[in-house]
Amino acid sequence: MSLPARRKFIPLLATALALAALFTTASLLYPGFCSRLVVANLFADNAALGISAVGMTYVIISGGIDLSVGSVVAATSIVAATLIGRHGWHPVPVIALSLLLGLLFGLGQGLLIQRFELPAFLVTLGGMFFARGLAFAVTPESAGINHPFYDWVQALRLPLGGRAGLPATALLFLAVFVVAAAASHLTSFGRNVYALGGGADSARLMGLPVAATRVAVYGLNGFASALAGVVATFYTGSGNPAMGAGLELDAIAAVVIGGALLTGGVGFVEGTLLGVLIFGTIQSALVFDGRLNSWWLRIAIGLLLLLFILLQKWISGRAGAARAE
Amino acid sequence: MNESPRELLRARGIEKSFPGARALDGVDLTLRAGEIHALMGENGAGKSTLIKILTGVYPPDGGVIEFAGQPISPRSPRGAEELGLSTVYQEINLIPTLSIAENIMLGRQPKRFGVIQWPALRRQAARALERLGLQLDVKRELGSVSIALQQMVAIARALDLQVKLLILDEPTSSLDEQECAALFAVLKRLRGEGLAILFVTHFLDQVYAVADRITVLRNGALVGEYETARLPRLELIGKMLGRPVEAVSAARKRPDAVAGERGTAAGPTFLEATGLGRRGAIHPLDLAVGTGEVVGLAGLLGSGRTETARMLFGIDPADAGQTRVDGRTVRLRSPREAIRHGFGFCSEDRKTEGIAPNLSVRENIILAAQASRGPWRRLGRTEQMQIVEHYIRALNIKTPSPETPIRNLSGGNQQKALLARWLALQPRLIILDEPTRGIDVGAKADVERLVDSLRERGLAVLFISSELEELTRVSGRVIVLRDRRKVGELTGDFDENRVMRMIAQPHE
Amino acid sequence: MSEPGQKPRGASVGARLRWPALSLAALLLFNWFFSPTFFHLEIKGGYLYGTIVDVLNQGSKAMLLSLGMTLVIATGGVDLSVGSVMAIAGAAGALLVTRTHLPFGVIAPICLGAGGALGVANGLLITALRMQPIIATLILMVAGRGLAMLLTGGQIITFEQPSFVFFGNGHFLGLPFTTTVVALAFALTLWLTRGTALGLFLEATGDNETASRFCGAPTAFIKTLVYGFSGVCAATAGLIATANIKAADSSRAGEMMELDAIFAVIVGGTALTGGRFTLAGSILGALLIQTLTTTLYNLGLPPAIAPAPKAVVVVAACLLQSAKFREWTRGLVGRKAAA
Amino acid sequence: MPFFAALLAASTVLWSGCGKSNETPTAAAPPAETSAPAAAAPASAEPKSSLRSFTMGFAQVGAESAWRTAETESIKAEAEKRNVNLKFSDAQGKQENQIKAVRSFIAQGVEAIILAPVVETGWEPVLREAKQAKIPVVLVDRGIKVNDDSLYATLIASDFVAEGKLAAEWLAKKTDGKAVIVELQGTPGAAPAIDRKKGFEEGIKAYPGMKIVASQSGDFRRSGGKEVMEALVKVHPELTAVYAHNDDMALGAIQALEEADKKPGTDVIVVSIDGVKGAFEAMAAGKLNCSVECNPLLGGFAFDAAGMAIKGAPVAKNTVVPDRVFEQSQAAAELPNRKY
Repeated sequence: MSLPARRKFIPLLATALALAALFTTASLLYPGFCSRLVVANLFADNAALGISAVGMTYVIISGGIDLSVGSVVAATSIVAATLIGRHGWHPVPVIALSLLLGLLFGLGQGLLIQRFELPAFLVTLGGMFFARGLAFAVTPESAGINHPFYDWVQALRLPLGGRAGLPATALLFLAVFVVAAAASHLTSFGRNVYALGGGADSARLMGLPVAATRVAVYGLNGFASALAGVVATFYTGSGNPAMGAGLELDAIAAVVIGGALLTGGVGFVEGTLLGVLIFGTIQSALVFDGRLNSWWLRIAIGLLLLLFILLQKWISGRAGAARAE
Repeated sequence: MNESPRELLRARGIEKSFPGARALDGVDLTLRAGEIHALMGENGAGKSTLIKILTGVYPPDGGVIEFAGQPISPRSPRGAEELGLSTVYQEINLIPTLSIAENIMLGRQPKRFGVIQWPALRRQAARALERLGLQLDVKRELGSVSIALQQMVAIARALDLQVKLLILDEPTSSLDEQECAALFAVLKRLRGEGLAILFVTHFLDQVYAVADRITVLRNGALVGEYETARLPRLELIGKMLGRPVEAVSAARKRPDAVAGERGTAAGPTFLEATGLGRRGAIHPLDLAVGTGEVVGLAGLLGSGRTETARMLFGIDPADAGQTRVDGRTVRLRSPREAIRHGFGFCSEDRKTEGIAPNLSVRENIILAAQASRGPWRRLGRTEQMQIVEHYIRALNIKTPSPETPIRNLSGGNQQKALLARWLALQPRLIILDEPTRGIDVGAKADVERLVDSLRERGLAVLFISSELEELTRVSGRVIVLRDRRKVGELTGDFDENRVMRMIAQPHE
Repeated sequence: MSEPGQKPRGASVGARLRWPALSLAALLLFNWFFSPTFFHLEIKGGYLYGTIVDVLNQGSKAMLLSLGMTLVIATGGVDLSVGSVMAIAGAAGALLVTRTHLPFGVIAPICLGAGGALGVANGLLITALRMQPIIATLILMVAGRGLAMLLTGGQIITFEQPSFVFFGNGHFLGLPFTTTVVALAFALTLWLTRGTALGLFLEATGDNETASRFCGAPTAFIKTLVYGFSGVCAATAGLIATANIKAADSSRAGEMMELDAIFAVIVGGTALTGGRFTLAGSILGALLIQTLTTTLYNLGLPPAIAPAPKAVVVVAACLLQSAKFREWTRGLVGRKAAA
Repeated sequence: MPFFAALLAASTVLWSGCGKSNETPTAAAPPAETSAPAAAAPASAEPKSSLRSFTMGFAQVGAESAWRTAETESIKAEAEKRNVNLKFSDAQGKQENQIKAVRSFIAQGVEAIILAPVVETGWEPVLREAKQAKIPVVLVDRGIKVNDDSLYATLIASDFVAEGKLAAEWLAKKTDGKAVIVELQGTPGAAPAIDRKKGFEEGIKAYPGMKIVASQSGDFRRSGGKEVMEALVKVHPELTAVYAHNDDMALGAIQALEEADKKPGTDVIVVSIDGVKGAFEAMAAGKLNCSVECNPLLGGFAFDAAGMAIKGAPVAKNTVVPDRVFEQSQAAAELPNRKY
């Protein structure tokens, strides 16, 4: 295949290679890093981030952005925790309710963006502050969840041999990933999202449901954030209004490292998975090393971002050349 | 051409007005199955409005459209497509980041249980392209193929539906000869299949190469419908420009005195370009403008006039030939450099390249002058007001106050303000691209008077206009362009008629 | 962002200042009734003393940031990195003052220079590499915080150097010195934008970049410049934040400040789509946000919930700028404005 | 898609490569053996010569206060001394990060984990995993809420409630039970914040003359303490005492009080908790009246307990670190031997 034909896969390959390289290096440096347990942990520990990153992928492919993710996670977690812990509701209805709220919140943002042509950046910035404030208004303290249902779910494990096993949350993350990836390739909604990001006006003239798609994308991301919040409550067995601060940035970083263009139209849910894994690998490598400090993570992520964006600039440059030939 | 032509589409008395402008005034259009029909007209003729009405982008204010015998009123491009009319717009409306196959099939992918069947999709796309005689890797990303191919993909998308009428809005504006030839081959093939093709273009040769019949519009009104074979080029041009040939030939010649004066008054050459050209924009041409001379660039829309201007001003720098200013060879790679050499360029596209809409008239006028002084040597408030008030008076710009946001002004006054912007720069050469487009008669007169006075003050002026009468009246010398080529130059004693003949003469 | 924004219609400076001024007035009125001590002013130890003064003092950081952010947004961009730059400048300042014992008069310019350099780097990413402002500055936002922590080794670095401390805690003309800093910065910015032609080029670039380029306006230079300026403002704010508590806390300094700054600018009536800008409006916006926080302190509400009302205010501000929204309904505009 | 190929390739390589090595940490054998490879590892800072070398993980909250850094230093130093290969992780105040850290400690097969929990709730799942992996967890400086306290080996911490009480009683003594108090709370929801508030309130119950007129969170930060105090001193100019949940906030508050033209230490009695060096300096300068020490030097206790737990020897469930009350009078004398 010629470069132009496949150029949009290059960032993806680069990401995959980067991940492989990172993991191999870490495995050589740190004994026991290259173990099923660590690999399993990558999924277990980053389930919440992963789910919101998957949602964010759709938003970014559609040419938008959503900064409210982290706060929605926090709000969901604390609402769920208080309803279950303090008011003694059963988790199942509570979870259903939180997901619904997340969906509505996202749809609301989408409507403001679509209907009044407000910049997504600003609307979701507002959403971010609003949800965070809300979370603290519910209760400033973290609230524990002690419920047989939670214990049962937390006990679920898909054994991978050794002590390694995938908890329910990790499986949920993988399920979300598979569904989202499939949908992005195999449903007209998925393709319309790409078209929307690739050129909203053209999409409109092609007779595609631009407005509905845009609103739906934000709605879905709200839902994904809420789901991530629920996952977080299972991960920690509690809710915390301070949870997920800066999660949106990690998610965006993961998406971009995964080969998506913030200008929209280009990106892969699969790439996002790789981005999340890279994120997790660096994080646990730092812990394995045990001497480096956590801020190296931020610096590394920043550099990776720069690297991948430059890579994409270079590729689109090549594309221009290819056209000129 | 097939015998016993049956009418596919009859549009009668189509009317459309926009706030402040009457775009279409009772226009008729008749299209037959199995014909290629050219829709011609200069700017503001109403071509695009008519197309947008046919394809349901706008609802018409009046008139009826019959399609295949049924009265129709498409409410959206989608609706029109379902009826069997589909359009390929000039600026290709596809998604460059998606694959060719997907661009063809988007919105109607073959599905099973809501799941897109990619192999089937690619097969269908490939088939659609084969219909145009194209073999492409449909997995390729659209953005990575040439504009011409993108055009073909757009056509393929349009054809993939059960289309009876294909509308092509300036499909060739960005194609070179071979690409055009390929396109025309496709169009003829489709005509053979009994499709009706409505074809908007500015290239005469192309019209005479493929079109069976021609409908000419001018200023939103129907001029007429003609068999191409029976309509000489000269007449066509006359109809497009609204200057019936006989009238033209009878047209009063400019007093020779004036002509003579203009012939001689030209001082030393200020700008001299030799073999200057840019790939894909304008073929290499020679061009010279003297101080105190007005040189007209004549030609139909899309003949390369604006391209020439942009090239000279360094917006799309030349990639061939050389430019001499005052006899010294210079390279103009950016507007800044051009301005430094004393150029000014009043763009034809007032909205996107001219005004800063939310800034005041004052700011818009002094912008260029200030830019040439750099950020630190700010024009004092009083200096600014002197300049601004001087030009408001000199060009009688009608504005409530110099501080009014320029977007609140009428087109004509915006245009004058932009002229003022460049004059405030004290340029030595000013390029005026369609300075009288879309402005009222009074303003037009003002502009013409201004150009004359500039010439008298020893400026070099390059004047671009589609209105040949105006052009010939203003210029002492006219360079004629056709299909992105310089086809000739007229000096001394000339009139619109000769210009039109020159435009009209077929490719040698 | 790819979503279309709206330029404010008929936006004379007065009209732009109306909403922020009204909202601020409303908030002050609220305080008039519900926290009587709010307007209490007196002279203590030779300088003015009262809640209002605190608002000015604590608002100084947001005000400084909003000055730079206004210019950035006027070009149609945005600078997410200011918070991290604050942290970096603060950390650098504290390090220099504790390690080298150079006079503050030397240290300050170094820190501001560093901030400016980082800003220019942003600008180059945007102009030379044509990156979207939001992503270009996001990189520095993420990496910069790490850089700051790297400098301080994650520690809180305390110092007592008088002149540095004065920068954040001193008083001048009976007011906190920070107020003077803001005043000077405001004056400087005002001069840069209105005293030179930079402001004209800036607004022209933001309003119609193509036209400006055709006029020979140095659009790329301008864009790079404003990010550099934003960096300097951020560095100044960082030094104040650090001096204020006599300690560099690189993990928390300037956290979320970028958002406050953007809020201030938008609320102040400068459209995110660029073009016309108003520095006074941004200052008002910053004061509005600070007053909000202080009000919550006074009411004994946890400051953690402050974001919620902020969000309402800013979304309202955006809606007021949205032509679509005006078309939709005018009645609602009135109600929202009260929010 | 080529990407799938790449991922597949990567993962298969990884899997096959991992087959063998993943037994190293998973072997639930006596520590001695598991630690050997760890010690031999290139990354390990340990000299190979050391006969008995533990690998232990320390999941720290962050570096938000001087007290915190002192605690970190103490534990790192102790590790040096005992020649333990310490894996340090700083969660930047996020529980998510801390849980991740603990889980990857488990994955590394460390012998013991020291955890300074950022919040009280939400630890069951991860601690259960530690328990399954037979890795003892030593909690330092604050407790957690768990139903099953076998999830951790021991808690080594000061009694925050007691600290609050001590502060209250000292203040009562100092002001003979009459005080208008402004309270600066720690981070909302943090255990010390909750308990120190609780303890203090219990402490002043006995004295009707002492009442808290305002209680606001300063987030355990200097800047927080300063900003909040600036606001509250104006709302309650009548205040006679300040009770801060930690020294950093107190130091910030002192600045605010001085700007308010009050004399902290004389007009306004300032009591705080932790006893960091800065606090002693302030006391020596007469601006802070009293600091209830909350000893961060837990290294010794922590490693003793960890050592016992690893050997399987019984460990006291709750080791309370003795806290002392320091007044201005002692400050000058004590200052030189403050390590933090």
